[in-house]
Amino acid sequence: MVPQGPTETLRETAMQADDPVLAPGHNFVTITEKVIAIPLRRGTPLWWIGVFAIAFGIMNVMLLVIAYLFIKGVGIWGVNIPVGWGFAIVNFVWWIGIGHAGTLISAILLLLKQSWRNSINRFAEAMTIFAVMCAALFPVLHTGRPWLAAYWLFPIPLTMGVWPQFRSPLIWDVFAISTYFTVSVLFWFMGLIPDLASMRDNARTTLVQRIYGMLAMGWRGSARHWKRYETAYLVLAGLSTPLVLSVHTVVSFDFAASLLPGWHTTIFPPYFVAGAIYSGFAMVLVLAIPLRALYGVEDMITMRHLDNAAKVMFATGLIVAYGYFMEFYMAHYSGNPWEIFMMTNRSNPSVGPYAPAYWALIATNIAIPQLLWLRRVRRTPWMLFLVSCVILVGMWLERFVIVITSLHRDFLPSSWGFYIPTRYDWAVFIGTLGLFTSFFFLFLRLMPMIPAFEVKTLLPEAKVHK
Amino acid sequence: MAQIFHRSANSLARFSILAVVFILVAIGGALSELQRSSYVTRQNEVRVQTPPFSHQHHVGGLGIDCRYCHTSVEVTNFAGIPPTKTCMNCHSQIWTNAPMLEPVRASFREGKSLRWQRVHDLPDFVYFDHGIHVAKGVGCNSCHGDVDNMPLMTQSKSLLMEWCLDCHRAPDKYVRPHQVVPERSGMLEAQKDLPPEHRDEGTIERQQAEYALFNARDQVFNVRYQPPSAFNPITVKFERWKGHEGETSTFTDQASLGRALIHEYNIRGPKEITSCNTCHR
Amino acid sequence: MKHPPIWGLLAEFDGPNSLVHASERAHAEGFRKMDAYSPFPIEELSEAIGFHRTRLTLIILIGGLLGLLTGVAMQYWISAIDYPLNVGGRPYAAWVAFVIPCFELTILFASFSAVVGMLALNGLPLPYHPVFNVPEFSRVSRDGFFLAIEASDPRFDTAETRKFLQGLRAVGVWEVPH
Amino acid sequence: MSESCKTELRREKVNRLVNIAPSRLDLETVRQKLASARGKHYWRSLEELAEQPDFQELLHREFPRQASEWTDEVSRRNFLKLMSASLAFAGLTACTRQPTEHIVPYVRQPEETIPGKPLLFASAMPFGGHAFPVLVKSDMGRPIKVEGNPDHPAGNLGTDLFAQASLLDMYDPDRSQAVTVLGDVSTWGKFLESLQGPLVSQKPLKGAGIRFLTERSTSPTLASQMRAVLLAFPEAKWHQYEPVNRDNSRGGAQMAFGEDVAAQHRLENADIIVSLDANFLSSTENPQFLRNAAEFGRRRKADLKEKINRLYVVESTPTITGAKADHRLPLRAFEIEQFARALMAQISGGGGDTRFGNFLSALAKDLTAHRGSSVVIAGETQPPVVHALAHAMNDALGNAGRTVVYTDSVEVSPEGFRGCVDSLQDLNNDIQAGKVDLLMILGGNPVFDAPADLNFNENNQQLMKVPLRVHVGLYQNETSNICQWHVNQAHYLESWSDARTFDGTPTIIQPLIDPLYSGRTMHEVLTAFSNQPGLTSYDLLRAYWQGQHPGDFENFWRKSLHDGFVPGMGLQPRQVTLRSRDFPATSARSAGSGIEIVFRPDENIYDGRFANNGWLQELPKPLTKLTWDNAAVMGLNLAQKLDVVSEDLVEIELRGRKLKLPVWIEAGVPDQSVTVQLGYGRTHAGRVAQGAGVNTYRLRLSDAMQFASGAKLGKVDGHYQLAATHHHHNMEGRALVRAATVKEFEENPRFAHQELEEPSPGETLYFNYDYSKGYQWGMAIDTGSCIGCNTCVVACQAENNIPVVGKFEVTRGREMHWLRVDRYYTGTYENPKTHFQPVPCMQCEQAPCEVVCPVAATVHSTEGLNDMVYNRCVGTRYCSNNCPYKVRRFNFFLYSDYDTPVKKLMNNPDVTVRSRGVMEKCTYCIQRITRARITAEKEFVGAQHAYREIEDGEVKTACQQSCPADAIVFGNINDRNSRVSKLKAQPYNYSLLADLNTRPRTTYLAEVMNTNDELTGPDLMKEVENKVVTQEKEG
Repeated sequence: MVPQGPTETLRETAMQADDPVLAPGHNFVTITEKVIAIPLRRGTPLWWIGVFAIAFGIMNVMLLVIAYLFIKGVGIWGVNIPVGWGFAIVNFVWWIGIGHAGTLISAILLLLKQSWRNSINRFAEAMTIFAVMCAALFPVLHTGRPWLAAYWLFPIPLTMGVWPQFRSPLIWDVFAISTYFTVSVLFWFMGLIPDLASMRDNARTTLVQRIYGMLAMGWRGSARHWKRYETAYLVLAGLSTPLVLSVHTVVSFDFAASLLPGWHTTIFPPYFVAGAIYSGFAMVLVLAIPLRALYGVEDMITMRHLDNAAKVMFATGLIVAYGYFMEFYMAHYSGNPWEIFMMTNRSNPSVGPYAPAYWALIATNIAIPQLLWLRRVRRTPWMLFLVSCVILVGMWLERFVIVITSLHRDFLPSSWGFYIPTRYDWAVFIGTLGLFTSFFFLFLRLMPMIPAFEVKTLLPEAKVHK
Repeated sequence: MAQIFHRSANSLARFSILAVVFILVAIGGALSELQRSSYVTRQNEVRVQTPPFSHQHHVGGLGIDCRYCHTSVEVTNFAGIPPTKTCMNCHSQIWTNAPMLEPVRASFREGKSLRWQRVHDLPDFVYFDHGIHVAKGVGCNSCHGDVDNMPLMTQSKSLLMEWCLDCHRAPDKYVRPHQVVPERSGMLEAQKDLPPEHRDEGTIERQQAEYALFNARDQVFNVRYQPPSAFNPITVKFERWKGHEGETSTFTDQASLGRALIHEYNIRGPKEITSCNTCHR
Repeated sequence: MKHPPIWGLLAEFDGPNSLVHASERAHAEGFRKMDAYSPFPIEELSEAIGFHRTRLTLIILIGGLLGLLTGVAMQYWISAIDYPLNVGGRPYAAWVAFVIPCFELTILFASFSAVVGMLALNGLPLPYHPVFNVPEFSRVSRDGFFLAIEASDPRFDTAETRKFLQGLRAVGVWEVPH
Repeated sequence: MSESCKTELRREKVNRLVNIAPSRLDLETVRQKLASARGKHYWRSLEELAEQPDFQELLHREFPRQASEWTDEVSRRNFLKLMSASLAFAGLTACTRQPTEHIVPYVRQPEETIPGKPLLFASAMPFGGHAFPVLVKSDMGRPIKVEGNPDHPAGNLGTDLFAQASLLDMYDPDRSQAVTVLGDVSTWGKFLESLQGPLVSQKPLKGAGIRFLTERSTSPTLASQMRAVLLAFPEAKWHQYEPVNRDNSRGGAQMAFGEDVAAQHRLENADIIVSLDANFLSSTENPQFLRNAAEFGRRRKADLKEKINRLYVVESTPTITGAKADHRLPLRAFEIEQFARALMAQISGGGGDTRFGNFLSALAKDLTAHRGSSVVIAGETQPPVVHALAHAMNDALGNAGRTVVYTDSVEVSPEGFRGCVDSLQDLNNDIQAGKVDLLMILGGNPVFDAPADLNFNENNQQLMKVPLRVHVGLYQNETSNICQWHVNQAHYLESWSDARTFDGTPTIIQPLIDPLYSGRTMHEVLTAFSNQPGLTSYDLLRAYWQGQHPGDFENFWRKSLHDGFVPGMGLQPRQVTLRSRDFPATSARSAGSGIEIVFRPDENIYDGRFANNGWLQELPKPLTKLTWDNAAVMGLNLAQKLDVVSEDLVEIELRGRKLKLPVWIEAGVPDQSVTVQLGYGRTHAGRVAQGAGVNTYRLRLSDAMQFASGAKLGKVDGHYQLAATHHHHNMEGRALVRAATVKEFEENPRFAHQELEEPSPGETLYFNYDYSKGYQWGMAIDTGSCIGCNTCVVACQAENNIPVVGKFEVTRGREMHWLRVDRYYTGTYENPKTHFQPVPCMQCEQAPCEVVCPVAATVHSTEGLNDMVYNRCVGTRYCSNNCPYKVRRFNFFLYSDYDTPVKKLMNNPDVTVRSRGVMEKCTYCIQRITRARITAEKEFVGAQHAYREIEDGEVKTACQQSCPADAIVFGNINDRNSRVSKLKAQPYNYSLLADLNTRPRTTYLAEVMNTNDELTGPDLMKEVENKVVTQEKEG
């Protein structure tokens, strides 16, 4: 998987872009030292403790709310008839979307031999795993009785002799999400093994050595091992590429497979996937930009990375914009009264109470990101950071608009209603942000966040001359 | 730094992996067993009853018909638990001062109901109707077991949904005729073949009398009913099977008898009676 | 056969080039029970020590097919054979719907067999390995490039082989105890 | 887990029902034991009593825990939930382990009771004095459902919503449960003693100091008892007061014929029906409601077997009668008298009156063209003169004897006829004069609902000076609050009594259960005055009727009980002669000036007597769709003038009396007029009634009981949230309800099918299931006959154990009704045509809900039913999202009441009580279908014992059985001859949202109206624009 002639690619890239993917002046030693220094050598920085404390606190508030939810039932949320799905599903889709970047970066960019992936894939994958964990929380919570949903959704031979109903998109979800989570974890852990070995070899105390030693499983960099390792890694990438595309496709089926105007839409699968990558890259940037500064790894996560990530993000953003346009266009082109009303109700403030949300979505997801045309925005970290944050908000709004506005006014005006989120809705949503941050920070503190061995392959001296 | 781990670590590592796999499988198996275990289903669990009423004595010993006490079993969903009056019908005459029966007499005196522990208790969201099962030829002991051998009543079947489905998917495996045409049994045949001097006419008469009595009963309530076999052929006269009204035929295996009775009793197909609303409302 | 006194010899080289070079030479010498170690994957290296192809891909293929089969069989049996239910007028065997779980199971099984297969073929986990006895070997995960020749190799002879390795401009050569 | 099993899903199973049976005996023993104790001791002795387990049950029933359905603090049962949750996490699988239950059989089983086999008893609900004949379903000695008695000569098909809901009243744990003196618990015995003193001292005075205040009554036995009492105490007086009464029609008859006669209308003979503010299709106004609904409904069916009648309604506030009108004219109440006079004039040859546009002339013309086949009905809201005019018109049109017949009045009057208000005024005068020593208030709640200017309440010094004040009633209420003694009355389902239907047929009221709270009947209370102590109402009743039927009494008695009426005693039509044709105008005070306030009994809680009934409180009112509150209902113009929108607060000032009310804007309300419902704002009532609505009696004056002019309205600060279940007025251009005029219908019988693209039958991507065999259930709902009276909704709630969720949950859109009646408007906002559409589960053959359920909790049965398996449901709510009809309901909290034992007795044992987190919906009353099938399969017919099929009409869904207008038909659509399949074959039968190809089993019959060509009827194609969107603004 080593990029064909890294030096060539480096030179090309040097021509097309002023920043290399790896700042000059590095050698095998410095790379390893720099990477392992973060968990092993340096102490725990104050800002780390501060952020973690806050995030952990928020997470615990959420746990309390969840306990209350299990005691009382989902009635504590704003959900009702007709709006049977509220924040729980909105957040679920949002998190799953974010969870797409990691695997995408490690898998697809790997297959496309994009050398710039090498230094960002590790924490992107970690982010994926934690995002999927947050996402997976919601389907469980949103029944209010997880002790049933926990096992009736899986094909287990229970005494009632009744099985899951495989025509339901929710069952597809169960399979897609659990598969995606498992594969992401495998992918992530496999990528870690060589670096865990170097953690083992460079740890100072026996205990730490032992811990990382166990995780490294006695990796010793044998040529035979590398060969098989590379094969497995490549195949895994090949497998997760269709997988990562399938996951959000399946999620979009939750809506597309229903008959609700605003849900029953053929464009959903591609445009959900695009949206997922959109928000995923936004999250990668939101994490990468402060981290590279705080940990001083600008030389490994360079402008090149930010620029490329921004470009990918922007491209997918344009696909999403196209998706919005098509929804609008098809509604009117089809002449279907349900569809037309749905779009009107979404977008016309004098008709639909949720129209502001729709226009906020257009602003945050389409208008503001247009700034990314400007090279200057793409290459000014704080600007890029802000735009990415805006996009994350926008993608959340998209899911809100899709779920709520389609549901609250469907076929019979007699049964129309409203959805007003309660404080418990918010608590759980914000709580997952806390959960995500806590887990991610633990990862930063304990694991090498940059794959040293892959970065090394970018060095000229890593190349064998015949 | 040299070695971190001792040689043994290698085998230890491998073993631990196997161990984890094994434990997971074991837990799975255990849970699967647990949900079907008699602890959960309360199968064969002896309930203490005051007074300790013995079906063995009343049904097995005295041969009292189920319907003497469970009066509404043919009429409604609930088989009916006899009022104290029913007990007193006999026990005002016999065992009139047996200490064991004091609770019954007390109940009758003071008009205070007896409190029985419920043995066969389906979940509250399951709607079972005794009447229709009896009408369709499901024998008492098909579900309640050999009550004539139960000093204290116990639940002899799991009563799990999968158990119900087993019959609802193939009722022909269990249904039995209400009335059988009295006939001489295989054993009597054997007697017939003996040379006259060895023949015991007394036995034959006695047995014939017994069988006549035995066969005259409604087989659904006959706790000693045996499914048909080569030694125990069963003859049935059909009344309601379209096109076979009035026919009589003899069966030597449950399969064919069951299939015939499905028509005789007009039992709906498996898809119909495994529809959810058959039991859940 | 008799148990050799040491496990083998470990030689360090100054970079990918020399390691690959040395490995090729050693292989040409006829050494077979040998292995090369590097901090990052080097394609040429496995070729150099004569390790060309792995059965891993086959294992993954089998795993994937197994997953697919599981998906098809499970869903068909459950929905069409064990408890066929009329769901919204859809067929019992609703293939269109079954595709997705089948796909997911294929991926899942394949990925598992990829990782597990890789570890198994590599004989991992193996926390204890003789080469770790050489203190310098700890650099293998940083910047160390090593070549090891095992004593169990028929052409192995402690003195000869050491000379041979030094002849390859090894930075250092160590005896590796068991 | 067993705990969770207990709470997860529970149904009152037969065995558990059985163990209630003996506790009746306990009640007796308790009564005896408690007879000695009083006051504080009462409680201690209770403690001492609580040893035997049955008594726990009893104790709860007597003093229920604070457990209203919507209490919001974490209660015991929720902790059980938590426990079960944690256990579940511990890895225990399905909760199959059953807790030990006990079976408590009878000691001596009553003859007729077979556990699990419900019995039907004929009885009647007394309401406003009149009897509403009912059949009551009793399971193991527990009344669990009220149905109509179709055999009754009064000619009704179903019931009304009050009869349906009366069941909940009987089980209401808030009912008064003991005789009390000054708030202390006392006993019946002590009460009788306390009466002795006064009676002895009154004897020589001939009872000059005794006053009885009762409600209107038609009970022959009570009448004879009163006669006896008044014989014993000639100077005693008997007053009657009901806030909502029939005085105006009786007064009208007096005015027209000079005698106290009652008019009975024969709508089946009427081609033209004119309503002068008469809401004759509602039991809140007309005791003939059930018969009217039946006959009206029959004449509105589009099969044209009978000519469709034409209904003109002139009304002062929108009613369901107005909703069914072919031509409707909104007028302010005081204008209707002028309209009546003008109409009278035109009929008798006059003319040229243009005040009411061509409506008047066209109507007059139509009437004169239908002499003898038309009828004019005046409403209770209108003064006697309007009724007199109506009689005069019917006389002029020769309708008398054809579409309207006259009989003696059914109501029992003390001396001649005296209006309620006058009667109460007389009483008040005597009180003021200090003439009253013993005031017996038998039923009713005058302190709450008497005219405000009478000041009949605690502020009334003289009233509070009356030495002995006694109140007898179902509840401790405002009135009992000002009386020393309160005697807890027995509910009609607990008592022996009798009453007469509007047509005079006497009906025996028999008890279904021993009084839960040892209540007493009026008959028993009166025994204290006629020296026949200790006589039970049963004895009294038999004694009276023995007097009537000296012959073969036992047979007569048994037959009357069994049939639910005394045959051949209906009142015979009699000749009456009109005294004059022009009547003095009523002096409508300051008529016209200012804004008019119209007082109407509430559609749900009537005059306030049902205020503690959760089913009725939560019922969406037919037109406003409001629940749990009353409001100042006004039209859009007035609202704009006042610059208010719905849910703003206005202050109404009427002759110096002020009242703050929330506004509700409604289509079709006459301009300059505000309607307020009575009965809300109870101060001394149960937990349900607390805080519901505003007491509008405070504006109601003795000289303006029905409407009052000259009110001033002003906006005041503040916002009051009202819980409406249906915010939208129009259909957003979607052909949901379909209507046409007779002409249009005859031109194009398939008019109901034009607007949309219907998929061809059997159109599908897959294959089609074979529904051609066996029973295939289906339903047809006739929107022409449906009068939107809501009875079906309550019936469904009673039949299917549907919980009440409370106002807050309703505002959040979480009401649980399985069946709702949608209401849409066409035409103009000022005077729209109203359409009703009952919407149960459509039982789609290609149900969208089923496909998306991940656990197969809702799947299709072989008989085409969309089964819902509660115990399988995990609660994803996906099915509801995907249901285009939004008929699924979700238990967002634990709505079902597991804590109040007495409520458990009421549950239908055939229907699972749903727990929290479970989706539920209409099942076509699967429990009834199953019962019918089992019965049929156990019976054989013919010589060869062929199997019996379920006959058409053998299974009736709860809504169908309760419908007074026969608008719902259910049956087997595979049976070509069943009513339902015949109806579905009609060209005007259409399915809702057919274009979605869900293939609903529930279909609708379009409404056909009989409009007058000379008048522009409502434009059925034009929709009103949606005006009131308050809640949507908040969205």
